[in-house]
Amino acid sequence: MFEFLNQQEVIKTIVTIGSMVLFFVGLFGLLTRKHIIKIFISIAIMESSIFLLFIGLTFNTDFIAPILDNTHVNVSNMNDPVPHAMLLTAIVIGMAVLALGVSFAIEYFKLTGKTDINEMNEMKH
Amino acid sequence: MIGFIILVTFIGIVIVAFSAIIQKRLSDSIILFMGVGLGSVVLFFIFKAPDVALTEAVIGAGISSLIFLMALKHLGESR
Amino acid sequence: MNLKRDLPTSTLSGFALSGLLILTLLNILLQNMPDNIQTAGNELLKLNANEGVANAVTTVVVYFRGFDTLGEIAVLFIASLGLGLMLHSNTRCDIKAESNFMLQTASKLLFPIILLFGIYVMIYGHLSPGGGFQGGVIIASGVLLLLISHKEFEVPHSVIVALETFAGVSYVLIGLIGLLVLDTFLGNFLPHDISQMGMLISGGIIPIIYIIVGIKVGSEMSMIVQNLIKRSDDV
Amino acid sequence: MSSILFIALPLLFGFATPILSKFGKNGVAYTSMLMQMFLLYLAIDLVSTTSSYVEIISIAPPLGISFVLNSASLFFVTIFTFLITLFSLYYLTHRKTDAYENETKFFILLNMLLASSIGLVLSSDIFNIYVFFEIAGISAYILSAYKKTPSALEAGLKYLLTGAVASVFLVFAIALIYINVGSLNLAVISQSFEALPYNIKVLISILLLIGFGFKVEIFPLNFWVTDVYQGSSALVNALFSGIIVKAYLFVFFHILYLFLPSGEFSVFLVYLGAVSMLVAEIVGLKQTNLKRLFAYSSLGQVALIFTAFAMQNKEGIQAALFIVLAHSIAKFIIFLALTSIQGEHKSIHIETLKELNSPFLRAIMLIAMFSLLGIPLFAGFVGKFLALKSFAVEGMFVILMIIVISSLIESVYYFKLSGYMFSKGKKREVLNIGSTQKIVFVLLAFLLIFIGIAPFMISNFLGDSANILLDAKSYSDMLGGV
Repeated sequence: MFEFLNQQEVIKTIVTIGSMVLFFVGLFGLLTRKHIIKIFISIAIMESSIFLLFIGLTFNTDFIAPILDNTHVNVSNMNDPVPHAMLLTAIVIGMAVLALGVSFAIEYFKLTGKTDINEMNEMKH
Repeated sequence: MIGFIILVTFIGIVIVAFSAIIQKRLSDSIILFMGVGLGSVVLFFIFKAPDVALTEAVIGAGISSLIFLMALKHLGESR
Repeated sequence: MNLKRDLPTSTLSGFALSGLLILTLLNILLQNMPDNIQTAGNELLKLNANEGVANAVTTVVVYFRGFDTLGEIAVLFIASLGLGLMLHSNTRCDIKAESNFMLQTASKLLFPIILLFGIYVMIYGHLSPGGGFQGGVIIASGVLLLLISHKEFEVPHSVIVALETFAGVSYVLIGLIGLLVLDTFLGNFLPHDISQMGMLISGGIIPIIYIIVGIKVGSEMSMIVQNLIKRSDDV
Repeated sequence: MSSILFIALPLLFGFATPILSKFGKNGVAYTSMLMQMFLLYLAIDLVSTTSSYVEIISIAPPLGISFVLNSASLFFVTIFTFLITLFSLYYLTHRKTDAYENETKFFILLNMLLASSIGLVLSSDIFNIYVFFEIAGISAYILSAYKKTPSALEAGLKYLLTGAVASVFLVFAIALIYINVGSLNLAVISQSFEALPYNIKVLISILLLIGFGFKVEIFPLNFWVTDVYQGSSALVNALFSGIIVKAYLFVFFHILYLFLPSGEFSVFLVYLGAVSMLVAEIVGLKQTNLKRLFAYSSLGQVALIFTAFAMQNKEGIQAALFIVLAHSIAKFIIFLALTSIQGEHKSIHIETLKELNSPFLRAIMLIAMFSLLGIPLFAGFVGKFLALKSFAVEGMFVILMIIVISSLIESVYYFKLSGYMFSKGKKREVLNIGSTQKIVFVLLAFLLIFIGIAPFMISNFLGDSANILLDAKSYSDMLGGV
């Protein structure tokens, strides 16, 4: 019933608005939350919003996935594979940095019992 | 049909993400964060990017949630 | 949950500021929506034919932009090294909950299937969606299942380190061989003609590199998972 | 010999460390030291012969990834290999007193840091720069949290948080660039960046500024720097201020010159740099902890380099390259000397410099401080003098005033410190410094004086590096931009 939603332009606007709102939800969480793990969750949300924006704006609704086989050999109606390749790397890098951050937070909690980012001032005393 | 699914999924992801951040208990935040991961897997699949959908499913929704759950295990249920 | 009571005014003002920023950013992005331009990806798609690989994304990930994947492997290698340094626990294991019998038998049944699926995704990376990264992490999630269900299960450290080193060193060596043979780092020096597009042995070094990537990612992710689970509680 | 070895060899040695550790207890240390020396020989051999050439990876530009080695990037590659070789030399004797417990990990991180900072400098593909941005970042986070003490862990945590946010903004910028330009190759982007609509250009530039701003330690985004310097050990601080900051500085301005050759935002950046230098020096005045004090002085000097680079003309860039060289060497001397003095654990108060009982170390630190101050006959003076001259020539007298005032503020606390060097107060026990450490210090100090006395030796090399950096057109022709 919502036929007009299927046009390329409308989809691109939905994607832009949606991922930008998600980006600012993550930024809002980053600025206001105090618990260290929630800050990491906000950064992960910001990252996934950028990835959604990137793929959302570079895909074409009536193109197919860039995988050739004996039936789909015509390359002209295939989506651009380079954003997919970039995202493969970016998702894994984002996860690796978060895993490292979580291990720092665990060790810091074991030694000082603090998870609140504002209380972390070992340097002052 | 695609446009409608994209619209609904995006609204769902934004609501789940905002509630994941606002949550008091850490375990609720992590579970809602898994919802965001799931939503982005669905979206990547609709965007005709199967490789990215599989990666996001395995890493974004899978291992990232495990990492945060392990953090929850070691840090305990804080404020 | 009463929004007004729980959110202090600073977060509300943060909220308003973000709203303002969203509107300015949105109208910049929405006005300048480029119509589909000729991107590097379209040319790479055409070039993909003479590499003889069915999954164009794999060709781009492993061959055309192969150095990013090498860098990506280095990031994962350093992350697992950092996690090992931080969370290395010398106590045997610390899962208090006694895992019941059902979990143990179920995981014994499930692990081979997950392992097989992971290896399939890894080996068929250049034919169907999937590949080294995804296959490796699927294997690591299988290892995770065993770690949770069997308290005394430990990932064999020396085997994992041997696999990791073998994979890392052979990746760079393949690159250097490409440098010697074809005068471009990571050059595709094995035969990769178009006729075997759909076959398993197609695409020259591309499937080989993706399997090496899978081995490395699988071993590193299992080390990360084990360090996260086995971190001792009693400090 | 192709320039890809600069990146492939450290990665190979990083991946192969379990094999290398089979060759005896310190097999890893000596093999990676030998590799770094080989790279240094390679860099010096290239210095005399290089005319900029393109090193391609698996497919020719403008589609695939390619590395461009010209005199500008070679200058940085030589500095990085030289400093890391001396760092390993210093560490080999330092570890007898205070070894890092599992030392193979330390050398893996060192090799990865070398590979990624060289990769940042050489790469001509914006997503490849993001990958090296992450590798350098992640090895720096672990190096700063290596000692696992509460303050080291807090430093690592803060460094990681700011780094993760910076990389989100950088990926945002790269996504927008690919959506609007359709290519990742710097040459192709620089050709069609001018044609983009104005507000998209502004948006991408702001995102790049925020993304790199965290790492380039610019005023609003450098709140985390002093905590990280104070938390992590002095040995690692030498790497931070000597190598990592310089790699990020070069990449940011290399991209800026390619994207905006007409220098639209250079006036804004110049004022940003000058303000951040002033703020860094003012806050640095009342510091009592030595590591924190030198962190603020690093912030000030990096801001001066930022301002000189942002001038976007030949004299400005030449001055910036001189200051980069002088500051890296001087900060290496100071932080390595701090490691010898305090043995790394407790953060030391300024007054402890009075009881420093090693005339050799006092002389070396004095030379480094004079060079940082910009006293004639030292390398620092050449850089500062050229920078001030380029501001005056451009008629930016407000900037000139700000820089002069902040340098005066900086000289207040440096004169106080060098005063401690001459004081006759009671001395602690004699500090013994290994013979190879002495060689490292003497070599660095000699370089400072040599460049100070005879800057003309390298000034034309730096001059044409500045021209090559500014010349966006020849860069894209060389890469065969579409």
